Amino acid sequence: MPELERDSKAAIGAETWESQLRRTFRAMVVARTLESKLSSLYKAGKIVGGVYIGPGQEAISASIGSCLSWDHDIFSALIRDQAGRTAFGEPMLDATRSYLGSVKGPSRGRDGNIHRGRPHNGLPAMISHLGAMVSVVAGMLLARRIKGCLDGVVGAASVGDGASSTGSFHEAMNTAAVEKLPLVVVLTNNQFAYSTPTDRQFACKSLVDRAVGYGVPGYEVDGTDLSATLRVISEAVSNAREGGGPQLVVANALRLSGHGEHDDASYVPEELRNSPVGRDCMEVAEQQLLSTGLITDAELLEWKKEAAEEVQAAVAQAQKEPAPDPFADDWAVYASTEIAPV
Amino acid sequence: MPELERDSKAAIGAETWESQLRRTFRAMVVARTLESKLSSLYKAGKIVGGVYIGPGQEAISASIGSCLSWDHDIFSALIRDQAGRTAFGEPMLDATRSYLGSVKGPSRGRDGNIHRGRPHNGLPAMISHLGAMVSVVAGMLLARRIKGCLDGVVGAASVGDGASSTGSFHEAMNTAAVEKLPLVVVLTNNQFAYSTPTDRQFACKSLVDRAVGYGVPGYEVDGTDLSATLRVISEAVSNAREGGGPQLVVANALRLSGHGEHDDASYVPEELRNSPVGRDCMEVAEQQLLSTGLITDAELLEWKKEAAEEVQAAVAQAQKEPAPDPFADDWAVYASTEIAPV
Amino acid sequence: MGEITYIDAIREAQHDLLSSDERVFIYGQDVGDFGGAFKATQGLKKLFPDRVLDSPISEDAMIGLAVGAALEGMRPIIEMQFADFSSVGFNQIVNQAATQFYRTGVPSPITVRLPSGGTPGSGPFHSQMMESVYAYYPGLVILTPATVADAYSMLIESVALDDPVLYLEHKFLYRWLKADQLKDGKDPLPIGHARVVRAGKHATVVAYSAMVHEALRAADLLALEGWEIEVVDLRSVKPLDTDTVIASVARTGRLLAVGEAFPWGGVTAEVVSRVTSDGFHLLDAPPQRLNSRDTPVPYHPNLWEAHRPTLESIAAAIRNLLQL
Amino acid sequence: MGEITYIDAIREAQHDLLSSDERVFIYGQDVGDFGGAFKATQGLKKLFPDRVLDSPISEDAMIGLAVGAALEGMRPIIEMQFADFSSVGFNQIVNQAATQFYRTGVPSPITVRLPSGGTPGSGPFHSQMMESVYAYYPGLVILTPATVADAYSMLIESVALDDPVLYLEHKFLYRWLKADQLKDGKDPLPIGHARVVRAGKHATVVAYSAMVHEALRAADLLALEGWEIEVVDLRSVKPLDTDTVIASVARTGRLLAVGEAFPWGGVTAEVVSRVTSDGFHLLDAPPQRLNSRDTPVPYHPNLWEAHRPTLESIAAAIRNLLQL
Ligand SMILES: Cc1ncc(C[n+]2csc(CCOP(=O)(O)OP(=O)(O)O)c2C)c(N)n1
Ligand SMILES: Cc1ncc(C[n+]2csc(CCOP(=O)(O)OP(=O)(O)O)c2C)c(N)n1
Ligand SMILES: [Mg+2]
Ligand SMILES: [Mg+2]
Repeated sequence: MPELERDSKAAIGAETWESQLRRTFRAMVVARTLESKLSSLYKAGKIVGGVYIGPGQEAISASIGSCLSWDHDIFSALIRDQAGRTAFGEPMLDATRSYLGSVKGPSRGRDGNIHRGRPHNGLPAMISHLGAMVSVVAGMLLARRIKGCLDGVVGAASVGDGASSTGSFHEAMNTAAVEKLPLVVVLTNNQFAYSTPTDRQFACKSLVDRAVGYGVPGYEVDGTDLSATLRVISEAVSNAREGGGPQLVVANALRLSGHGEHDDASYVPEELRNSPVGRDCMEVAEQQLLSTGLITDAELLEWKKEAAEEVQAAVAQAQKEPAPDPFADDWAVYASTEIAPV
Repeated sequence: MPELERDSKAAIGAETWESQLRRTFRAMVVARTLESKLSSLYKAGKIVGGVYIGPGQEAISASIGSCLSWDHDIFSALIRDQAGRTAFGEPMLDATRSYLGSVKGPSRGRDGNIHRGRPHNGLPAMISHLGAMVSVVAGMLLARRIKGCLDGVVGAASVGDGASSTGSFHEAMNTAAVEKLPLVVVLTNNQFAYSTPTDRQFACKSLVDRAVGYGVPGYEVDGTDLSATLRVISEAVSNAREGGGPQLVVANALRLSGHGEHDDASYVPEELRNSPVGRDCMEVAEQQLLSTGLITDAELLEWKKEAAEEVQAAVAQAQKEPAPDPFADDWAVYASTEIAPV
Repeated sequence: MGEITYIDAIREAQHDLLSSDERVFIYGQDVGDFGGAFKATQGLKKLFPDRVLDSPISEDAMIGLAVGAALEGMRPIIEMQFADFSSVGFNQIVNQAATQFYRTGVPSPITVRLPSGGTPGSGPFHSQMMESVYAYYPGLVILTPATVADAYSMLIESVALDDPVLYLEHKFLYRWLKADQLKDGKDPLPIGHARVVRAGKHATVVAYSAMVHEALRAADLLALEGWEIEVVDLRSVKPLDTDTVIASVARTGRLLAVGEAFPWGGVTAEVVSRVTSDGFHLLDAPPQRLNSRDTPVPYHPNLWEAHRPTLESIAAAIRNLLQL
Repeated sequence: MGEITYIDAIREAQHDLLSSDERVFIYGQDVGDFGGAFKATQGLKKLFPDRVLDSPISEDAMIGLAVGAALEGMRPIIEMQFADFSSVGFNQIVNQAATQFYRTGVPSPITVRLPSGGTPGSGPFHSQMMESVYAYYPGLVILTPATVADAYSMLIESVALDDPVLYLEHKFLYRWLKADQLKDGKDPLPIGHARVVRAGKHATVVAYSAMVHEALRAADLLALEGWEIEVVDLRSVKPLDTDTVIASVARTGRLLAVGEAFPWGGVTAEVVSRVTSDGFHLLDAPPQRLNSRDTPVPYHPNLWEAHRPTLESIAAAIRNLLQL
């Protein structure tokens, strides 16, 4: 029976490790439930545009979110971060409204799906260009330093193996290192960037080998193992919080979906699916929590039921809300009212 | 008395190490002579635009050039690579014509100073945007692979500590590593990017720590020491030539001039100038060659005299040539004759 | 309408280029076994394994690499996954590729394929038209095929040209636009020539890319009202065929320039300026422009339909023009 | 002419901004103790050590960082060492900064200083005008001060605006343009207002940035020939003050739009299109444009002088316009 790793650093304030682990797992359950629903809605033709989900990566994503506090820390969620968003505190309605085109969504229908955010609560809204959000998080942190309120704050940025090839990622990592900002970059190597396997993306043994080149601590972890992942990400976040500067965590997993729900991912080799990296982190986590008694079968069933209900309600709510109306929209592109139309 | 390091790998074909060392040093002498002259011309107001010279870095630059063959290998020379250009085989008139605005220069007055090149001989012409040339060299190598004539070819690209912060540098390094191209990147850490010291440029111990993150061999060398530098660069070039893929050489030195000749570099701390990294590679090299008997005092004097004469002639030639004439210039921006003016 | 789509034409052109010219290779994200995000390179990796290469997500390096290969005599085709991501390779396109021949006398014949324009639900970063930012820079050729036959022939011509070409393929046309044949029987027009796609006498609508089809529909609608609208497909945004446009305005006396681009500057401003500078006396009414709105391209289809010019808004603009 | 230069005004504005507003900080290459490549930040690091920061050579990260800081309520000023290098930060400017407010409702008030335009011997990569590529994108404000007083007041206003601003300062004016005072006594014009800098009645020349001064000289020359030329300084390229331009054309009946930019598209096309769309009946002659040539900016002064509009070529264009 596996022993759960315990690490006092992992706890935020007074929270116990067990409590954080449960909280993290619960976000995973919610995210998996929500994303399965989004996928069904997509396949039923109820969603315009793409649907991008993160099965297989929830342990990594939720661990980031659960180490951060809403309205205090910063989290740049990327393509596959429903679990992290949930754990961080994003209201589920933000997701369903964005996907289903409700005008009440955080971008009022101007942008959709994963491109949502609430910058004022510490959740910047991603642009599609990969790598581009890392420097934005660095800038948010730098601002707090200048304002004198950086103490105890961490900014996390999620990126993928593919994003690590962008110049934007590189410039941001290096800049954050020079400024010694409390930035935690969690790089999920899910073995593919769309269809591109890692051997066409990079030539180093592991992307964690990039850390030394930026002069920052590097961590590598089996991202299918919730307990190990949460421990490592907690440690990196604590180190950043305590003044250790930027941290690079590389977490390995397999994307258990297509790139988007339009993609059947038939290019993923069978042996990879059957290898350890292809394990489903949900199953691993369930086993970990059940076998250590951190959760009971009944409680798990209850969580799943509650998640299903919450998802159902959030979908129903978004679906009954009006779509944006081009005649009612102000089409304002400038924040400054003194700028006349051009 | 210092022992010169000998390394059979360093020799191109049948050339002895001694011969290559002499050849490299001679290029240094020529470059130093030419650049002092260019500096004087600038200060006398004879050159329009900036003058960028490389004193203190000739050992590094010349070593690159002397390991490569004109019309066979590829060399992307950058800001401070007069010595490398000379060693590689660029005619001196290309330099004087570019600086002095002769219409007979390689870009006919359309571009000047260090932005010159001869792509068809393996010397692409740099654009100013730092980092941007590395992928161009990678592309030249990839082309040769596709054409089936890559065997025994090396492409070298020169960059500075400042350029290492560009996304362009990162993308090119990573791409070349994925393609396993015979690319040798020589990164001269001359302690400054314009006025910016290295601690505002990067946070790793040495930029050679970047190599492992690209999965390529890394080398670090004291760039003020000609014999050591030539040995290391030769080794890297040989390894690339023999199929070892990209190589990253970090050579340390101090820029012994301003950023350009308009800049007095008063921001360079005195203690850095007096530290080992502030040694003048010319003096070190002279001592190395004299003390090992590879060159005599008389011969050195002769070389310097010849260099002075060659420079004098190249300057005089360029000065008597006509400047570009806007009425004679065809102002053609398209290579395709089928494109009518737009 | 037949069975050959616009995207088929793009795939076929690349197939034919790879077959007939050893200098051609394709480089881009997921263009290999996967066949590209839009399947424009499907099956090509199998046929030409050494000349269809997957790239890392590195648009800057992709263009730099293409220029390097072009300097060595190759004819690279770079696929951007979406035109919008070429913003990351912008510097290498406008400063490295575009200036190369002028500075060195050595051509850099690269073709950059830009899957462009809006489709429902694509949002601010998967919908952009970038022709005008590239056309601004000296040394670039900007092509905007609007038909299946042009998609084919203009891609062939892009690669044949000794200059860097940005080939804007419109995603909305990929599977919607069909033809019986890949080549329409006629000799393809030379690079830089516009085509009068519908003759008329009351007004000229100049359009390009997907907007040609909206303009044609608007002309159909106006025909029911008794107006004969001439529609000119620019085909090439740079060089821009002022002669064909002015000849059309000479026939109609009225001009509406339509583009899917943002409204500041761009193709419609260039067209209107050229016509008024060189053909002022031909105009019976002030020339008009219709572009998208001055906001990012919105995600929601309701907003998107109101953001770009459509059959209805073009028809309204023509009616307005006819009354000026 | 007095002793306060255009670059002094830029430095002073930054000094005053840092003094009066704790949200302001400056980030850029060599802006710290060195005072910037053009000395626009000289002495500021000493006074505000925590708010004047040297950056690595990472234009993409510089802009991304500025946007992040702006989201947190700061007012960053980013110095590009040369406008030309902003091409590397292009994506973050046009996609991250420009779209932020539209997408999220949260402003991203960053000011990006772009040392722009040609000077002798600067060549293709240290001379560019980039106003039109940025003006194309929704959400950006593009300012082009041509006087010492505007250099000061418009930089103050840039930082006050809640939107991302590209502030194009012309390098040719840095030390050549002088004034007695930093402020010219009058209240600065609001953002987006053009100024009639010389009244006339025979033709209107619309210019911006350094070209305002060439246009004024050309007007002086034409005055000797008996022509009264009105010169309008746009000041702001986006928003663009169509009203002031059209009012001027209403007085003169003739329009020449002059820019130092490359000739395809850009400000002159936008100006001509707006005037012909909205003020067609006011025109007594076809409106004309004068831009740089369609090649990269050449290095050699002989070529450079023939590449951009000058006193002589503007005068010739006006003479031509007066005869149309
Ligand atoms: C600069 C840029 N180029 C291309 C794309 C298109 N694109 C979107 S997602 C993706 C793959 C991303 O792979 P990775 O970073 O590994 O994240 P994952 O999808 O595996 O979570 C690509 C190529 C993009 N968004 N941005
Ligand atoms: C992308 C980019 N940003 C800024 C500049 C301006 N610039 C020219 S040289 C230079 C410093 C270069 O430093 P480094 O790479 O260390 O080379 P060194 O001058 O020391 O040889 C800078 C900032 C540039 N050329 N390109
Ligand atoms: Mg991935
Ligand atoms: Mg340096």
